[in-house]
Amino acid sequence: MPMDNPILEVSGLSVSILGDEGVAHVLDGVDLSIPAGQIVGVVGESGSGKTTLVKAILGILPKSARVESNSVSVAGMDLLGMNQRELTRKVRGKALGFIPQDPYLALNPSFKIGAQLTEVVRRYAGQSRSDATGDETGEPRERLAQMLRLVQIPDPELALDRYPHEFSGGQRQRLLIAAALMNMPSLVVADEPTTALDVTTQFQILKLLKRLTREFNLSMLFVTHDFGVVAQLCDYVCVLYSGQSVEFGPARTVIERPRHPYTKMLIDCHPERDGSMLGIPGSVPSPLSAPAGCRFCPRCPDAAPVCQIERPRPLSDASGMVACTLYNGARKEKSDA
Amino acid sequence: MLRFLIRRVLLLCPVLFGLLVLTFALIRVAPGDPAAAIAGQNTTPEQIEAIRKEYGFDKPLVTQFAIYLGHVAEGNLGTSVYSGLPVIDEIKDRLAATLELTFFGLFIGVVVGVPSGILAALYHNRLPDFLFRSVSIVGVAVASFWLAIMLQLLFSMRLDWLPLGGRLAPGTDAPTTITGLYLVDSLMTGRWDIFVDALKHIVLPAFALSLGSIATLTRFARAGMLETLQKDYITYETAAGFSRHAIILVYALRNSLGGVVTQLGLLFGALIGNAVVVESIFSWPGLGSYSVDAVLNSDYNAILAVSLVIGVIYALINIAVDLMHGLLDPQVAERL
Amino acid sequence: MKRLGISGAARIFLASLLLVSGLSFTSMAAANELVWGRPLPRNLDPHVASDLPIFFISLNVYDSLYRYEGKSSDIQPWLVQNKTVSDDGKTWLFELRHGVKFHDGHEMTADDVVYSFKRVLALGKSPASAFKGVLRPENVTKTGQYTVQFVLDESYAPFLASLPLVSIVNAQLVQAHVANDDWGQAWLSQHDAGSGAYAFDTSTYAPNSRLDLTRFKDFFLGWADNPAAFDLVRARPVLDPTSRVLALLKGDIDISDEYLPVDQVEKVQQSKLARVIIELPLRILIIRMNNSKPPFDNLHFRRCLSYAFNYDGFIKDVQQGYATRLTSPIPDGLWATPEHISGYGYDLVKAKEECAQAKSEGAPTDRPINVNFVSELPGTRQVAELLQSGAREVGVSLKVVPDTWSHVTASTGSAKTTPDMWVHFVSAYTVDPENWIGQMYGSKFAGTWKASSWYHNQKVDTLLDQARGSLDQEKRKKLYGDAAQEIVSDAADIWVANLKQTQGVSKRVEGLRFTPVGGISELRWAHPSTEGQ
Amino acid sequence: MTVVIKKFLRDIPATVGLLIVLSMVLIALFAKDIAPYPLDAYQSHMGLRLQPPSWSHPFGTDDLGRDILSRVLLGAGETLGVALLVVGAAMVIGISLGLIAGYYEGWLAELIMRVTDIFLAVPQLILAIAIAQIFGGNLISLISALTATYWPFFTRLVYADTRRLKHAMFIDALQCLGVSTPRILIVHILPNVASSIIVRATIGVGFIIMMAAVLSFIGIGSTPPDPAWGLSVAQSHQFLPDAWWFAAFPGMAIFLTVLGFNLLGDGLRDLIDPRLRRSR
Repeated sequence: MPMDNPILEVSGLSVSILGDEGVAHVLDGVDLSIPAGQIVGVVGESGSGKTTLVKAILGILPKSARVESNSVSVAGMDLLGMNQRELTRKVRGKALGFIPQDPYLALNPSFKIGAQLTEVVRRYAGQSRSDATGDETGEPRERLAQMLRLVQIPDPELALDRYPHEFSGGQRQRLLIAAALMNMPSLVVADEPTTALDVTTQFQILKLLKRLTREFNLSMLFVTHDFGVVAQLCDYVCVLYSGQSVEFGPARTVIERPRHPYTKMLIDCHPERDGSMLGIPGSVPSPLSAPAGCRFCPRCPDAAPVCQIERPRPLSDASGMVACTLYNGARKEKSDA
Repeated sequence: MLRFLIRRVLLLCPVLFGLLVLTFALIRVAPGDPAAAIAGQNTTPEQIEAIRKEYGFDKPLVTQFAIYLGHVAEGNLGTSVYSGLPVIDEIKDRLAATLELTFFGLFIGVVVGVPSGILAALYHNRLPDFLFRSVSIVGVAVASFWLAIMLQLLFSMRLDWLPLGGRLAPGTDAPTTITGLYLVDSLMTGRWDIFVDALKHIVLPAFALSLGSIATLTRFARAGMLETLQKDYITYETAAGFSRHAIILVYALRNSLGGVVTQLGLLFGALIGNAVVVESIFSWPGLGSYSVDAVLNSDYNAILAVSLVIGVIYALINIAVDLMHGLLDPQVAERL
Repeated sequence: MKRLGISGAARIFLASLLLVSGLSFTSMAAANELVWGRPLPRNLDPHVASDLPIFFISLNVYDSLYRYEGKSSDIQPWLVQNKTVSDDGKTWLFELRHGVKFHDGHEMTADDVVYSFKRVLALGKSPASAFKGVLRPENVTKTGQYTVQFVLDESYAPFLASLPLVSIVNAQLVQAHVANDDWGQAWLSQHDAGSGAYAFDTSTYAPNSRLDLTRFKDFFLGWADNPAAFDLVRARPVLDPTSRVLALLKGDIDISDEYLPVDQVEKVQQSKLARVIIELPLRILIIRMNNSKPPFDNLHFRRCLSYAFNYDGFIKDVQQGYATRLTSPIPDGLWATPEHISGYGYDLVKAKEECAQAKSEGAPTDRPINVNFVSELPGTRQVAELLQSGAREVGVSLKVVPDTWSHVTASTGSAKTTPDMWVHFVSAYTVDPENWIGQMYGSKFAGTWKASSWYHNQKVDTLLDQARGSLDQEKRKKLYGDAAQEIVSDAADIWVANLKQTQGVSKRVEGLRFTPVGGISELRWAHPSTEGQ
Repeated sequence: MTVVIKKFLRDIPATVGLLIVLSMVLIALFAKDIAPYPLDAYQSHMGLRLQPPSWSHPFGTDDLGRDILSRVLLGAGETLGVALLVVGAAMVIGISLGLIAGYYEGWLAELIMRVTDIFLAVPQLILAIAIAQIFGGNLISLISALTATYWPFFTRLVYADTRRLKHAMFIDALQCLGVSTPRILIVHILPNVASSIIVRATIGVGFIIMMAAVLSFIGIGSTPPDPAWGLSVAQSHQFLPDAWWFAAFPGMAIFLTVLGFNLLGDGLRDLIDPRLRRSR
C-alpha cells in the first residue's frame, strides 16, 4: 500500500521494559503509518502492546523502558530525537491530541474543567498566562465553550466552572475529546476511549468521533480490542499480536477476507446474537519469554513446522500486509529444500 | 459551609468540657499540694489548713469542679496563685506572643519544608533526595535548645545581624495593642521602625522553632508528591502537553498537599506545647514557659486556663485545617 | 497570590532577611540607662514574694526601717532616726525621719509603718516568717505622728535584724485599691506604692519581660552622694542562663546572674565588655537528712554518709574554687561563725566503719534511699550524683531523683512526706544566726523547709531559746557555738560549702555596693563608669 | 522473597538506613563489652571534668568526668527501647482508633475524634506528670506518659486517609463480596495508609527521645546517672557553648538513629506501596 506523506510514520519500533523479573520485550519491530485524514485502528488482545505503542508515540513511557526504532515521526517531525521539553513544546497537544482510556482517572479531580482546558489552549494559542482557575476573560473562554458545544456538552458556559466529579463517564470522555481536538492536532491518538463506557454511551462517542474527524479532516490512531468498533469507525486496521504487527490493510478488506489466522479468530470471536461464543484457546505469550519464530504459532490452527523456526517475513501487496508463512512462500521453499 | 462551621463550633463545647474534666482530674492526681504552694514557705500547718478551707480544696472533687465551672461560665478563670492577678490577663498578652512566634515559625517551616519535600520527590532516590531528607531530620533529631544556642552564637554573637532575644530592643516601645501581634500592630499603626525591630527579634526564635516542623513537612510533602506523580491524570496531563513546570507547581502540588495540611494542624498544637525551650533561650514571654511554671508550681487556675485557651485554639485550627482540605479537594468541600 | 507560588513567597522572606541585616546595629543602651538582665519576680508585691529577685524591687522601689549596708552587712537605721528598747527587750519604740516622700508625693507617717507590718503579718507569707510567734499585729501601735511601738511576746534578739524584710508601703494608696479585702494584693502585684530611690513606669510594664524604673528626684536621702546616678533602669530579663551570659558579653544587658555558671566565670572575666564581682554572700549549700526516718535516725549511719561525700572534689572541680568548705550550720563571714568546729572530711575508711556500726545496731542501711535535687537550682544535681558515687563506695545505694522547688518545699510539711535526703541552698534573708542554725535546728520550726531534717535535741533547743532571748552579742555567739558543736557531733545534716557569689556586671557600670542581703541589687549607688565607654 | 530483598538492597538510602539501625541494635545489645569505660554509667571522676575529645576519651568527658563515648554506647539500649516501645504502642492504639473512626462515620467517629482532640489539646507536660504520679517515676510511667501523648498523631493521620479511601470503589466492591469489616480495614485499607504511618512513625523516634529527655528533667523515667541520650543532651545545656562536645555526641547519636529509621522507613514504604515500585 503506497503511502504519500503519511501523518504518522512508525518503522521497526521495539520497546523493552526493565522489570524486576527481567527484561520484557513488549514491542518487537512494529511498522505503522497513517495516511492524512484517515482513521487507522490498531487491534489486539490485552497484553499485545497496544497501550505501549501509544505511550511510545507520545513519549510517556516509564523511565525503565528502552526504545529502539528506525523512526517515529508525526507530521514530518522525528519524535525520537526530541527530549521531553521539546516534545511538550512542539508535539504534545499541538501536533498530537491524546484521548485516554479511563475518563474517571484522567481528569485532575481538584481543578475546574475550564482551568484544565485553558492549560491546553494557552500552550499554543499564544494567550497571556491567564489565571489557571479558568475564569479568564476574552477569547479563550469563548473558544472553550464553543468546543464543548461541539462535543455536545449541555450548557458549556456552566460546565467550565464545574469539577470533574460533577460529570458522568460519557460526559467526561466528551470533555477529553474536546481537550484533544482543542488545537486541531495533525493526529489524534485514542487509547480504547470507549472501553470504560457502557454500550449506548460507547456508540454515541464513536458516532461523535467519526463526525468530528470527517468534519475537521483529522487523522486518528484508534487503539481497541474490539473488531466491531473497527468496522464502525476505521478506514484501515493493523492487527497487533504479542508486540508484532501481523496484518495491515483497509478495514473492510481485512474484515471480509482476513488472511492471518489470528485475525480470522479475532473476528470470529465476536459474540454472536445466538449467544455462542468462540474464544481463542491459550493466551498471549509473556513478553518475558517470547518464543522464537512466529509468536502465534503455539495457538495457530494452521501452524507448520517452519513457523517455529524463524519469524515470518511480512508480505506487502495491493490489499495490504500480512506476516504469515501461509502467504510469504516460506512454506513452499521449506517443502522444496 | 455555614452548616459545617456551626456544627464544628457546637462540637467545640463537648471537647472543651472534656478537656476541662481531664485536666482538672489530672491536676488533682499530680503531686504538690495547692494549699501549701499558696501558703508559701515556713508557714504553720494550721495556716495551710486555713488556706485549704478558704480555697475550697477540702471539698470533694466534684463540687470543686462545679464551683470552678460556675466561675468559668461567668468568664472568671480565677487568679494565679503567684501573681494574684486574674489568670486571663496574664495569658492574654502571652498568648499573642506565642501565636505570633508559632505562626511565623510554621510559615518558615512551610516555606523551607514543602519545597525541599517536593524537590526530594522529584529527584526520587537520587542524591538531592537523600540530602534533603537527612538535612530535614536535623530539626527532629537534634535538641532544640542546642540548635537555638548555636543560632544565637552564629547570627547574634559572631555576625551580629540579629539580636539575642526578647520581642523588642530595650529602647523600643511596644506598638499600641490591636491584635497583640507586634508585627501586625506595628504595620497597622504605620510604625515601620517598630516593625523592623520586631521582625529582627522574631526571625531567630521562629527559625529555631520551625526546625522541628521542617522535617515533618518535608517528609509529608515528599510522600504526597511521590504518590500524586503516580496518578493517571498526571500521565494524561503530560501527554496533553501541560508543561512540566505547571504540572508540578500547580496541578500535582494541590493534590499532594493533603498530608501536609493535616500535619499543619498537629504541628501547630505541638509547637505551642513545647515552645518552652525556644521561649526561654530567646526570652520570649510566651505561653510555653508560663504553662511549665504553672505545672511545676501547681498553680491550678493557671494550668486550667492555659489548657482551655490552647484547647480552643487547637480546635479552631482543626476547623481551619478541615477548611483547607476543602480548598484543596472539591469533593471534600462538598461533604463539609 | 496564585501566581506567586512557593518560589515567590520564598523571595519575599529572603528579601526581608537581607533588609534586616542591612540595618543591624548593636542595641547599646543609651549612656544614662542601665539594663537589668535577671528574671523579675512574677509578683512585685514586696510583702508576698519570697524568691531572691524580690530584692531588686524591695531595695530600689521601697524603704524599710533598717537596711543592711556594706560587706560586713552591719545593720543601719534607714527610715528610723532613733530607737529605745525596754530592759526586758520586749518593747521597741522607733522615731521616724520627717519629710520622707512616697512616689505619689504623700509624706510617710507612723500610719504607713503600722499598716505595712499589719499587712505583712496578715498575709503571712515569707517576710512574716521571721516574726512568727514573736509579734502579733495588735502589738504594733502608733504612739505619735512619727513614732511607732512594737511589743513582742518574748525577748527576741533577731527582731532588729528582721526589720529590713518589711518594706513600708503607702497605706492610703494601697487601701484605695483593696478588692474583696485582699489587702490590695492584686493591685500591688503590678503597681508601685513605695518611696524608694526608683519608681515604676507602669505604662510599659509586661510581666517577666519589660519593667522600667525612673529615678525618684525627691528621694529622702537625696542624690548628693551619686550625682551621675542612672536616670532610667530597664529590666529586660533574659530567661536562659546560657543566653544571659551571651547577652552580657554582647553588651545587651549590664547586670547578669548573681551565680554565673561556674564554667562561664573565667570567660566573662576575660571578656571585653564585662567583668565578674566575686563576694561572700552568706549562702550555704547543704544536703538534708530526714532524721525521723530509719536508717537516718541512727547517728552512725548519718556520720557514715557525712564521711562519704567528696567535699574537696566538689569545691575544687565542680565549683572551681568559687566556694569554701562549710563545717557547721553557721556560714563563714558572720559574727557568730564558730572557729573550732572541724566537721567531717572525705574519709571512706571511717565511713565504712560507721556504716558497719550502724548495720550492727540494726539500722536498715540497704533499703532504697532517695536523694532529691531541685531542677531549678543549678549544681544541686552534681552534688547529689557526687554523694551517690561516694555512698556506692561504702556499699550504700542511693537513687538520685529530680524534684521541683514548689513540690519539695510543700512535701516538708510532714515528716512522712519529707524526702529521705535533698540538696538545697540557704541564703541570707536576715543577717543573724537565727536565719540558719536557729530556724533549721530549732524543733519548734518543724514542718518548714528550713527545718526539714526533723532534728530534735532538747539540749540544742534550750541553747537556741537562750540565744534568741539575749541581747548580748558575745553571749549569743557562745550559745550558738555550743549548739552548733552539738548539732555537728549529731551529724544532723551534711554541711557542704559556703558559696561565693560570682556576679556578671558590664564594665560600663561602676559604684555598685555589695551586701549579703540582696547582693548588688541596690542600684542607688550605680553610675556610668568614669572613663566613658 | 529473594526478589523483594534484592530490590530493597538496590535502594541505597534504604540500605544505609538498615545498616544504621542494625548497628544501633548491636550497640544496644553488646554495649557493656564494647564501651571503653563500662563503669562510667554511674562512676564519677571529678578530676577529668569536662575534657575535650582526646585519644583516651574520643567523645570527651561530661560534667562529672565520665567518658561520653561509653555513656552513649551504654545509653543506646534504654533510649532505643523506650522510643520503639512508645512508637509501637502509640501506633497500635492510634491506628486502630483511626481506622474505626474513618470507616464508621457517624457518632462513633465523632466521639473518637473529639477524644483525640482533647488528648492533643491537653498540655503534654500535665498529662505526663499525672501519669507518672499514678505509676511512680519509673520507666513504665515514662513509656505510658509518652504513649498517651503520641497516639493521637496516628489517629488523626489514619482517620483522614481512611475517610478518603472509604469512598474508593474497591472498598464498595469488597463489601458487596461480604468481606468482613476487620479484614477490609486491616488487609485492604491499612496498606494504602501505610505510607504516611511509616513517615510519622520514623519521625516519631526522634520526637520521643527528645520528649523523654524533657520528662526525665522533672523526675519521670530515666533519672541521673542513667546514660540515656536525651538526658545527657538536656544536662549539657548548662555547659554550652564551651563544652560543645557534651551536647554534640549524644545529639549525633540521636541524629544517626532517627536518620537510620527514616531512611529504613522510606525504603519499606516504597516496598509496600505497589504503585511506587513502577517508578524504580
